[in-house]
Amino acid sequence: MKNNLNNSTSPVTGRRYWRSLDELADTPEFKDWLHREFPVGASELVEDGQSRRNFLKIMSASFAFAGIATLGSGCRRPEEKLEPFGQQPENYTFGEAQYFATAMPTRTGAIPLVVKSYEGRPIKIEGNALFPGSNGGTDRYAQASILDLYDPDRARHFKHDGKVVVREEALNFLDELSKKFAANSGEGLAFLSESSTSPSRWRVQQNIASKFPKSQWFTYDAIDSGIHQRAATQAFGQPVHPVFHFDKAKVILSLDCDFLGGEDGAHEHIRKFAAGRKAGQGMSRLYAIESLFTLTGANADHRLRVAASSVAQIAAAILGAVISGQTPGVTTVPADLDLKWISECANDLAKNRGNVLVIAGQRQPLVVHLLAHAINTALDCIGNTVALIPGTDNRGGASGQLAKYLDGHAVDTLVILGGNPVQNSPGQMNWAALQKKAKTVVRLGYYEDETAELANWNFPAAHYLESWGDATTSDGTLVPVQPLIQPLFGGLSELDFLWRILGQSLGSILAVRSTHGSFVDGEQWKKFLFNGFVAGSSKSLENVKMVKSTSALNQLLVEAGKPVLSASNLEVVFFRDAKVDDGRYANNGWMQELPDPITKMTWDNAVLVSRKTARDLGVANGDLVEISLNGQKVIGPIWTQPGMADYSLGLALGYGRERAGRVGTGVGFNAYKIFSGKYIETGATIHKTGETHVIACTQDHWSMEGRPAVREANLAEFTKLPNFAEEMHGKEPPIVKSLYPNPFDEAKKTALHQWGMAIDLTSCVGCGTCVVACQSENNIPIVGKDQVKRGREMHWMRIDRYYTADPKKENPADKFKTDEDQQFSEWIDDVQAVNQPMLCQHCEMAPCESVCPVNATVHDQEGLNVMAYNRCIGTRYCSNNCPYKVRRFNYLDFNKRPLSELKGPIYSSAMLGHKTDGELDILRWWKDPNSGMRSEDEWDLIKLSKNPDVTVRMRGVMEKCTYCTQRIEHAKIGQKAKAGGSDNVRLLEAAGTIPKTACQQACPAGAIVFGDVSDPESAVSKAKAQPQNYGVLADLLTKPRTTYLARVRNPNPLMPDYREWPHSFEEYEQLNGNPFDHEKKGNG
Amino acid sequence: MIFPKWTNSLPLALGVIAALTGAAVAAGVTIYLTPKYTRAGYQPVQPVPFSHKIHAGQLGLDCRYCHNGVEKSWFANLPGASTCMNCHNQVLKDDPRLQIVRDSATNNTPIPWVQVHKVPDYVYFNHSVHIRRGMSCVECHGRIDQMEEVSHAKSLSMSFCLDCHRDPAAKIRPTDKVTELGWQWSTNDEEAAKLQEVNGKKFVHDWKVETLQSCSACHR
Amino acid sequence: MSEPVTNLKNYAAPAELRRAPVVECSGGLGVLTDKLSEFAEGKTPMWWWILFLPAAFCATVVLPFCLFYQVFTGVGVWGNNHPVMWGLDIVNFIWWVGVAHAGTLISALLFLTRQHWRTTIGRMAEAMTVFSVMMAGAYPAIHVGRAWFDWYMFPVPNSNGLWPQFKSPLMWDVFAVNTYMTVSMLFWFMGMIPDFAVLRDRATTRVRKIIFSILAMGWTGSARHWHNYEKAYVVLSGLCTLLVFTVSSIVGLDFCTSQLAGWHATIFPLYFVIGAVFCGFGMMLVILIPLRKWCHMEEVITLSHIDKVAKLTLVSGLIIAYIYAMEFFIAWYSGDPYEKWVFGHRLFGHTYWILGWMLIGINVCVTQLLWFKKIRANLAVLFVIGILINIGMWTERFVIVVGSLYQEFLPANWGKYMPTIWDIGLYVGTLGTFFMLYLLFVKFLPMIAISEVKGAVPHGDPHHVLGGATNKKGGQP
Amino acid sequence: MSEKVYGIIAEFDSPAAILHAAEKVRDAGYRRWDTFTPFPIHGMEKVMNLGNSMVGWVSLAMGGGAFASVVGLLWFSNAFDYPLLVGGKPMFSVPMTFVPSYIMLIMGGAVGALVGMLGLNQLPRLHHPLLHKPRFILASRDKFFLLIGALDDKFCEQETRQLLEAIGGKHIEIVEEEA
Repeated sequence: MKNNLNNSTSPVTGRRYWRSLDELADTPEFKDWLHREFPVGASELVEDGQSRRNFLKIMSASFAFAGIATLGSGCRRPEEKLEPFGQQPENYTFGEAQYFATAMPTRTGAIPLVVKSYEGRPIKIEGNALFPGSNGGTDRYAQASILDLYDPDRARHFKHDGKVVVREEALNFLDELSKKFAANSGEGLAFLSESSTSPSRWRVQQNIASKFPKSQWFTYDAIDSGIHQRAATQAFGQPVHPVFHFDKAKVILSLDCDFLGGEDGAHEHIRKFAAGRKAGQGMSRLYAIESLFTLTGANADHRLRVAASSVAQIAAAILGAVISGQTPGVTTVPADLDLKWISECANDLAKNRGNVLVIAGQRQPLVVHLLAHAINTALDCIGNTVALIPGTDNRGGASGQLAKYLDGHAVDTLVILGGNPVQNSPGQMNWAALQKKAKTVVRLGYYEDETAELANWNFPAAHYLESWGDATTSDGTLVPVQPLIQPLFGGLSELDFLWRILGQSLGSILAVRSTHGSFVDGEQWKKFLFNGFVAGSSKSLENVKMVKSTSALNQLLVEAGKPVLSASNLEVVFFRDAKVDDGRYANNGWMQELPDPITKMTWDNAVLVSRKTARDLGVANGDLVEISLNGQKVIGPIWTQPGMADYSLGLALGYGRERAGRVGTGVGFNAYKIFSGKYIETGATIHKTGETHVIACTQDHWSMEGRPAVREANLAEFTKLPNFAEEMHGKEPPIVKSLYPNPFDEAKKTALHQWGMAIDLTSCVGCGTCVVACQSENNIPIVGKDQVKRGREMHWMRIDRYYTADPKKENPADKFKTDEDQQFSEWIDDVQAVNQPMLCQHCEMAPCESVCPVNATVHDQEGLNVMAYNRCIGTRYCSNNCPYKVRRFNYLDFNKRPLSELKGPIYSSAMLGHKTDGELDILRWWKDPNSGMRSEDEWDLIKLSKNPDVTVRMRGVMEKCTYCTQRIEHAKIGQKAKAGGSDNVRLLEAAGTIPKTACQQACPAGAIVFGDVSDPESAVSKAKAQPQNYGVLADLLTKPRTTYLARVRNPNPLMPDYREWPHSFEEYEQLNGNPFDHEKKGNG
Repeated sequence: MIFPKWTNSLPLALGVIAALTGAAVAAGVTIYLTPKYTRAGYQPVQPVPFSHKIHAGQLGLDCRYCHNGVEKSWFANLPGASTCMNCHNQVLKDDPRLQIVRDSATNNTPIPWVQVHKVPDYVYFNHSVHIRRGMSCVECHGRIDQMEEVSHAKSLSMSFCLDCHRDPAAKIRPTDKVTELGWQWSTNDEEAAKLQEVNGKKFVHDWKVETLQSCSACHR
Repeated sequence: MSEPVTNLKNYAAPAELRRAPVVECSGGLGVLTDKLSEFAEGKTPMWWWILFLPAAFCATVVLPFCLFYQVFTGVGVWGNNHPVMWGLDIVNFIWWVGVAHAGTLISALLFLTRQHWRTTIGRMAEAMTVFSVMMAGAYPAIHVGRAWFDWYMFPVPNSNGLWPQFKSPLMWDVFAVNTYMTVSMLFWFMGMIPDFAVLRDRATTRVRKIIFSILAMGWTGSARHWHNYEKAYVVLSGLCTLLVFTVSSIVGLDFCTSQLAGWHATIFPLYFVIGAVFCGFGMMLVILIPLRKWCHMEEVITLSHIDKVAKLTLVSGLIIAYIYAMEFFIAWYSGDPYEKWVFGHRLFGHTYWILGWMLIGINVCVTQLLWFKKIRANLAVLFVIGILINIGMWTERFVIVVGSLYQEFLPANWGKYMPTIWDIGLYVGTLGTFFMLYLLFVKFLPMIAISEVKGAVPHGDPHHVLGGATNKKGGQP
Repeated sequence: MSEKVYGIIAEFDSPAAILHAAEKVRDAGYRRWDTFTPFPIHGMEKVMNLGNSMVGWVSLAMGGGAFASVVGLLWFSNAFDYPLLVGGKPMFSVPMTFVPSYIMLIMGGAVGALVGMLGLNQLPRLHHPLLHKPRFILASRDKFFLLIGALDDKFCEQETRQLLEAIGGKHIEIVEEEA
């Protein structure tokens, strides 16, 4: 039977965002992936035409489809159009991913990237593995930044005084601006930009300076990472930028420096740190002195928790000890401090002369940095562990000066490039008021945010994946920024914008090329874009000497002072949030939902305090308190953080946005209100408001309860008992001979590969990049705060963080208290933290499989525990029976919930009266069971962000880590297609054909190794062959394919806080007895 | 006398009727609600009366001339109008039936072909690997080269896929014969069958062809 | 009939040896028949309406609404979470299955053991079984994420070439629950056939006549029919008795075949069977005591019946107590740290510790009251105990399901579970449906096995004087 | 509509009475006769020497059949037609097979018992000559009836009637049925 309906009318193309790809937008391929976005399969019966039609209706949200099945075609599929190119483009194959090298600019550098794109649609961000020294690792922000590209709330329009204007009109305004100020040589023209490492922008800046001599240029960063360079420049008397080589250092001392977490370029630090810290002899040792409990502290061998404001004194004491070997006097350091700790630490540094790296945190004042350089110099590490490269020139004044300037001068036009000063400039500055002083404010911004609200002209900015540009990485290498897609909303890149103001019409690509015209000719240019960097463009300076005198240091030291903290004189530490950065990712759902690496908090920031502080102030978790600091006030919830320094408050910046968007608005509290520009301040006071706030935390229980999930040893014991991990069972595994042979053993013989994974807990620092990478690769939905609170987060991969402590300090009664009571137990004062990435273990004897009634989860012959979403009916039995609880259940249609309602409880929105796009949900559902509660403008963009290789799951379906089966299949299919009529079908590590999982690829530490365990030469086989290899809960005889390399710590026996075994082992021993004398141990 | 005598035969009758209806329903479902019926035979009217019979059959164009992406991608792409014009700028250059094609080529406006073959969206079928490993187009699409207008020949249901995945030897053929839809080992069917069996086994063994039946083969 | 009665005096056995008669039947079989079918024919009393209307409301409004909303929105409307993937849905499932059990036990097992006293309460027990299995059966069907795909769990040939996975205990459940529902219905229905005939013959209106004629299927009481009938009844009782022990065992297997500490125990099948029976007897008390009063069945359902039910409750309660002790002992004795943790926290842990004590307090301690004859004779107290036992057993199921899930192997996963209004709404809905159906049964169907009772009284015994026997041996066999 | 004699029916007052009556009728050598009682009378089956009921066998047959077919189904679906690797467990084994097949054995047996009973009793049969006898409604109450069928070789209206009277039957009537 035929359907003769409207089969020749060519379809109307709906709202199009694919400017560059108009024709592509009509290709069958394009539509095909549109359909593939939300596969009907997971939602409806396979052959049921009815549901397919409904499904297609959704998919055609942005494309009016010509054919809709009618009664005529009964239970058939509806008519779908395949619309090929008019003119077939050259060397373009639909369906094959394309990869482009680009880079993500950061404050003091850039992250070289390779971006995967389907049909002109960027899908996944990877690190550029070709980049010198890189392992292809990235950081959280880079992984999540792709979601911003498809953020429905990004600025879509050019606006003048709040009214939308057409693009041309806006651009004309820029031309007039240009003419006007060319006339008066820039009188009253001021620019405010964020710092950048782009040579092209620097060139434009200079051009502007020459074209508008009287114009002013100011730079500011809410989070100031420039201090490393400024300090080095002062210390060494010339503009230099320090590059820290943690891999070369034997002993590392962090002076309140969270180089693994909050510092710029953390992913590089992690890479190098991990490289220098492979379990075994010669692994480096890390001392951390800090007030907050940071990732760095969590990975330290020795951690000293002190107020951030007293770090300067301690640094000085250590410097003294290192130079003259004198033990520091009581006078110089805070009273309650263990002097032995300092002196022994200093000795250790001195012993390792030349291989030492002392680094000061960016939140610490200049003096600490200078002291750090002094110690490095004293132990002649400059040029070895600390390389110095030419610093970028001083690029414009700071925003503080702009404030003065705005006061003093008549600023006619203020051009704000990016940033968001209204939100994130110091509260005392009251920028909102200052900004009004300028007659006209022109803003180039990615969002219509707080600043945009107060600007006269708003220009939508282009995402870095939409723009041409360049940047220099922190080690000085030149990298290109090339677009993968035309700006979805016609936004302008910073360069476009500035060139326009310069009155030049040439596009930013030419702008970039002309910058490097000197050395980048046609071929080089191609190579430049292909590789994504210019090899050898980083050069470090030789024999630079410290010029700052010790007397000068002492002077500064005195200025720093020695504050004495108490409940009435608290210290506030402002830090860069691990998720929203300075607030720029506040509207990024992945980031909001990513558990904080340490607190495991989502969708919130809090006032971090130590147990003692909380007790003295009489506050508990969730209590809303008002913090007063030099006249400013802010209200936030308390969170007791184990291992915090007493009388020190940790405040994450970047939350409490008022105009962030559907996701970010109103999440957390805005710490900028009491921020004055100094990241460490004393003199704060707190009082309870009496109200409380609910905090959604993904891991409520802190202690490991002596269970051997994470197994640790110190280097000494590890060398004595290399296979200690194997001995540490939860219980003696029963010695049983199976009644029946395992059919999988038969299947193994014929299978081409056997997939497995090994995770090195010594390397893993717990940064959480893998979690975001996994979310991005596997279309994992965002569930929202309320759902996280209910324990329904969907992350296939999570990072378990346990606090361990001296069992003697632990009160057995605490074990029976609620998780809420943990904050009051004393053992949390001094804790060690351990991290464990937890994902599907792909057990060979998977408990989940045998209980599934419908064969929805079974094993494939290559050892994958596969999950067929479209077969799953959602009994949830598999998850109950999974000892690792790594299976995630779609309790609701998370893919169809509107972003704006993620924060609130579902019941408000899902109630039957709820409307979407002015229509009752229940009606929408009746017409189309696949309709969600998402408005079209959300659909249009969110569809684009999905990875076409992975089915999007509907409500009522179980899902879990698949070892990125789509990548495995892609590799296998590629190899087989290549093999054709031959038997060369096996993927080999030697041939480099083994696929990488998303988490493995993203991990900056290279802690995750994935591959073919049936190939003895593969890295994963070698890793699993190491003595410290163990399987979590292997005593349940699940035969996990994912195993862990036990963590090895390297403490210094001379230190006062030295213990023979890590706390986790002590806790284990207390519960299960010493694993190494088998007589005593019960045989369960 | 509420119940006359005939009512005694009522239960039996009802039982029989129930049984028959049940059987009928079962049969109806299997016949009319399974892909065998809902998919196979689907033949929409195309905007351009393109005849595979003429092009692939009589003229003997290779499938890959138009569907040139099929060996590289999971998707067997449709040719752009420009591809058609390669010949049709000489052949039938003024034929009114080709107006749409000419317009498409000149104005670069797409031709709205109606899609015939489509597996559900959570099924990740890959053309390239099947084609390049000796699985002929004909196995799933039927004798396209004999169709005036393309129609859906096979059911393309999961069990349809499984048949082949369980026993590839029955279908596999030399890689250079993949696009010769009519090809078989011998003109004599009987002999062809025998040869297929022998060589099929041989290929499966020599090329290490896997019989993938677990979810991961098709579902991601 | 007065004559034989006087005879009885002469031939009566001494009082201490005399068995309490199954029912008080002074008026002869006819009167007995009148009494037994009185309620089903008489006019509907007020109390019936007072109970029926709210029940009907729950069944027809609350239940459908909760169901619709859950299917429309997703399982997320319930409190279930990660790690507690099963919550009230499964708790109630087990609870309902449990309630079902006493019915079959009384009607089948006691029949086989020739306990004549069962005849009067057997029918009510069976009805209880049938309706509660319906409720139980509903839960597994709707607790899944995609209820419209439940058919995947049945071996239906399909174009995907896929089959259910029969290694899963859930599949066994599907079989078990469906079988239980079907068989107990058959049993119930077959038992009613002769009584339908009674109602048919007594029917005054044409409509009743027609309805009951159809239900009775032309039953005449022919000896040949009785012959086959009795045989069939024995067979069915035998099979039902097997079911009593099978179904709950299988529900127990759902848990003990899994890895989880607190579930992974070989005692579970027995545990669940006894628990079920115990809970069922509790429900029996709750239903019998008021009904016998309101339906004026004091002579039919005598105190001795109640007393016997109470005794059985006590016995099963004692076994439960033993199993509790055993669970804790094994947890300690196994030395398995996870087991130790779970059971330690059953009583001393956070959030749910109160439930742990509740089930010991009720299921173990309160049950001991039944040792005392005074208590067993005090209907009010028994009624309360019955209700308590149901609460206690519900608590037990909660502790088993949630108490084992919320703190399992990796502390990082630990969480809490709190039911939402939708969980509770569904439970209330099923309760309402159960009672609605039960009240309808009581009102319109023979709630007491009329012919069985008649066969069990002396008047029905051909070898008994009251049965018209003229031989002077007389007395009971 | 023509009517023909179906048999003669007599009424008795007690179980004992009907039992004796039955013995007498048997001794008189009648074959096609039956008793109708509100409840099964102990010893009646001996008197009428009905032997063992077939219901048990029907039940057993259906139960066994169900058991076997479920075992077959499990083997076919999980081990033969589409064997999948599940938790390292064998495709087909006793533990996985026993429970479902055992349960279905019960199901089959139960259905068998009911079907067998109905079948052997030729129920449902809504129309029965006796059911139209006004007094017969007492058969489900407290009266006991004995019917001697007209098809019996020894059947002879007078003699039979006398016999019934002799053994104490009351309200002796002829039962007709539609031809």
